[in-house]
Amino acid sequence: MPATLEQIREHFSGMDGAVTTPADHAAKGYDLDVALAAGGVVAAAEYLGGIGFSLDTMTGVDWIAQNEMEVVYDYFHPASPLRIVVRTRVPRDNPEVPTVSGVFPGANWHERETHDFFGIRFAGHPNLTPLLLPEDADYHPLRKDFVA
Amino acid sequence: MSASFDIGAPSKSGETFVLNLGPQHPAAHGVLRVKMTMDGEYVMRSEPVIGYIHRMHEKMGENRPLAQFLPNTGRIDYLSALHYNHAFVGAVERAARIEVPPRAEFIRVITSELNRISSHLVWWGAFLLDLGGFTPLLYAFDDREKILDLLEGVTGSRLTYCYFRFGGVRDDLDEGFAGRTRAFIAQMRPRLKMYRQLVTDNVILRKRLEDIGPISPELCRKYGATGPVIRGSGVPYDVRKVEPYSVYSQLDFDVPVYPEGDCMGRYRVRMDEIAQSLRIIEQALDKLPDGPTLGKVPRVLKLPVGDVCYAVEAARGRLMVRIVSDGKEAAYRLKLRTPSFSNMSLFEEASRGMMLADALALMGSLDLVIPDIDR
Amino acid sequence: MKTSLLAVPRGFLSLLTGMRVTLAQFFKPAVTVQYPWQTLKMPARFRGHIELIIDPETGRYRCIACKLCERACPSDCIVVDGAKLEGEKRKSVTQYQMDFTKCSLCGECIEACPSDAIRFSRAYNLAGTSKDEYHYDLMKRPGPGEQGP
Amino acid sequence: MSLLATEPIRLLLSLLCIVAFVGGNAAYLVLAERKGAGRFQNRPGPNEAGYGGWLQPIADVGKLISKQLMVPPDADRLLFRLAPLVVLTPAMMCLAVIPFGDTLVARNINVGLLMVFSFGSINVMAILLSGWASRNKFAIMSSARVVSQNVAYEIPMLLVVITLLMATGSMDLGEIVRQQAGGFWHWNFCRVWINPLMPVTFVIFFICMLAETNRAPFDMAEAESELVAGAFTEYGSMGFGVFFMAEYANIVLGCSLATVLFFGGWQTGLGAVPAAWGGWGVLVGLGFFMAKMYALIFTVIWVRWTFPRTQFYSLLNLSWKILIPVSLFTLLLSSAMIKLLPR
Repeated sequence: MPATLEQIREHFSGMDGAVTTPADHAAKGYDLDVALAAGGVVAAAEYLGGIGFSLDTMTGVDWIAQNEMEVVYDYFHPASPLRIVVRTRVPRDNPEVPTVSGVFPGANWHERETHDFFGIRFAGHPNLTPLLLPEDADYHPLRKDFVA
Repeated sequence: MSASFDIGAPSKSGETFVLNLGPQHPAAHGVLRVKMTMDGEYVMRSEPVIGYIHRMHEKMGENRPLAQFLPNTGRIDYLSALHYNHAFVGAVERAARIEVPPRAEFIRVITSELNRISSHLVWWGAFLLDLGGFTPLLYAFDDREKILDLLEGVTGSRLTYCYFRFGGVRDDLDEGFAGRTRAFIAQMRPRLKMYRQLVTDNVILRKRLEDIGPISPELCRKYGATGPVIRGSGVPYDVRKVEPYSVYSQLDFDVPVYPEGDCMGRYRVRMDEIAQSLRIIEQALDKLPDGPTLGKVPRVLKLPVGDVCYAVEAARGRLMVRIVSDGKEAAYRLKLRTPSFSNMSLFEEASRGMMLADALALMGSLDLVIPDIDR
Repeated sequence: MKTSLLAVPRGFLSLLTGMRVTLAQFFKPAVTVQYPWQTLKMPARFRGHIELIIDPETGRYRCIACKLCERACPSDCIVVDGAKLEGEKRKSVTQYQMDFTKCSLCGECIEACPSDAIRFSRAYNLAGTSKDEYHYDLMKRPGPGEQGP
Repeated sequence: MSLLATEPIRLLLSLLCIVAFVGGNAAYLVLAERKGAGRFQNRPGPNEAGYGGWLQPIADVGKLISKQLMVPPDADRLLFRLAPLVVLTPAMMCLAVIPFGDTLVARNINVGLLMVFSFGSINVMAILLSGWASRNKFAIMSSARVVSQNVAYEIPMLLVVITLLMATGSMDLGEIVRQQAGGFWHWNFCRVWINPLMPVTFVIFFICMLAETNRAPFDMAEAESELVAGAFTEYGSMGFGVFFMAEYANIVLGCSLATVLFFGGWQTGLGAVPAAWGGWGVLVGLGFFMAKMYALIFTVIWVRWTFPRTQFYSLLNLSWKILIPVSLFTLLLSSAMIKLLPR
């Protein structure tokens, strides 16, 4: 039996610096929004992986006005309609987030893609080379200040 | 740290060579390259190299008004364009709280399911081509042609549909569509039986697929594989059931699940899905209400600030669109979670130690569409 | 491999079934169309490149050169120009250029049009030897009077 | 006239006929295959060159000849060019001993069957050469597959032929056909009183023939979705054309042999041709021979366009685990029956 939303929320509320916001699935497409410090994403992945969640996707958002980079992890559960969003913000000049590819091997490609597009480094990633961009690409096209 | 990324299966002879499968290879069905370290016929390690046709759809989504991104959605997975239409308009409708008239929802379901069948038929033909059987491809394309004719009558296009609009669909069903579709369904069912006799029951095919390329539910979970891949591993995960969208909750259909997890399991899931889609279309045609096909949409559409997700079950699995809006006409960030990307990522681990022909059967059974991986 | 003795004849039988299926198809007529000797009729909603509609009453283009289509186009492939004719309130189109190499046939321009002045044509036999041949001047293509129903 | 009758001239003429026969068959069997594939797939097949596509083979050959024969860098130039010749010659040589009619045989030797098999084995050598000489990974994998495949399938093929030889007692192909004179129930395929498993023997022979000629579902040499074009990946122009021709020459040879061994060669199956017909009788026999042979070739095409390719290892499994035991069993059965039952 998958964990209930309350249990998950309770777990994250106990984490340091975590802000949990329940969301209406019909209006948002997910049930729980968890904002964490960058250091907490691996623990979050381990917890969610442990209760049967799977990494749906992950992506970055370039908040250039706030001078921050956001990394968003979407989790889905193969047996329940619960969707959890975990997000973390890092400074834009030195965007570094620990890798979750040790928990979800599928994150390997997602992190490489996010690194391609945003230049966010994933500390401990086994092979952070360009995935979708050419292997000699030194630009990050989804940054808001990117000029083609 | 997972060690699985750099250590392959142990070599039997101690001598290996690198085989570059692609970017132009008959089994890659597009520009996919797989760098394989081979020990004779055995694949020791395979490293997919993707991105050859990366087009940065996500950036395009950020620099144009939302409606202008619609034609892009039909070009990400060219075989099931309507599902991509659906995911994108669904996300925008969810964010802008646009009501969709029931008739439009039913039309969406009917056309999407037709699109799903046509996509599965192409997969079936191409997969058999991978396995060296040429004739099924032509039979599949014959049937698919009938679907394309039906969809062309409704949408005006044959492949890269741009038919769904925010708040509904562009046009109502054309005259005689229901009758022609019912005739097609009546025609398609005996064809499915023929497919079974020709291919599914064939001893050569069964020897090629049974117990080949097993994928466990745990592997699917680790890589986020969805669609027929996870259902062929015995997990009844289908977005249409788990997270019902549109009017799927009003329709009665089964989710085919095969616990084997081998290529045959995935094969059977897709073949059964064709039959289920026919069922859905039949019911949706019966229940099709009258009314408008396009709801009220503001002329200049601006989404409220915030983010929104919308997932649909595309032919290849869970497709999710995430839109982050800053209140302007264009999305601030548009993320496409495409099923082939995740399904492909498990190939590296699943193909380890297989023989070349079996690895290619496994690759074919994942139903990859390369632009869907590369976006 | 678990192979019972019965599996061999059973497998052989499945092969014969398959051969029966293909033999039955052997005697069926071909389903293909011999293009270009035979052609198909395009459905009413077929999306060819866009064309300007001529008003049957006035015999003139309906287009009022408002440029909404130009703005709606996701691929910037339309260029419209217009001028006010002597003694008329509305503008008339003087130039309608379209770059078909960029067009994705999405129909945004048609939906944006306030005066129902453009529609999809049914032209699909398009072939050319250079890219320039697809830069259409819609006021010349097809010529007035050649427009189908 | 006397000059024509001399043996060397006759032999030369017959060989010319065989070359023409092989060339014509190879060209037009390609068309037949494509047309047949078209019919199986509900499409017309090639039909633009000439009326109904009859000039297609000529157009194909013209295209192939006009292309440049590329030899990849670092390839073994000599072997690379030699391989196409090695693949085509044995098939032609073998046809010299096939009796198309009572007297229509280029060279009747009394160990004809042995000669067919010894020359037939050279085929695999040619594919090995082409794969090796191409210096291409796909080609080498393909030739490795082909060698093990041909070795595996030669055994059951020889075993069933031995079964047949026990019944006929002769390796002279003409003699084997003559023994099958009379009604069609005298054909070896139907002579169940010699061995009740005779039809099974034929099926094994047919499967082995498909495997030996590298035809689908056993086309490991080409395996286009796995190995691109296998051993022929680097060949273009007529180099590829000759491989193509050899494939069809081998099919013609295999089907001729099956006709001779199992379906009574030139025998009508309805009784002997009246002696009064004289020379025309030979032509009638030839007609029957061709009808049977092309029916078998049609089956070969039919099989190709019906089935997916087997895996490499299940192909070997099929041979070692099913075909060889079964053919050994038929061998034992027919020897026992020959010993025990009165003739």
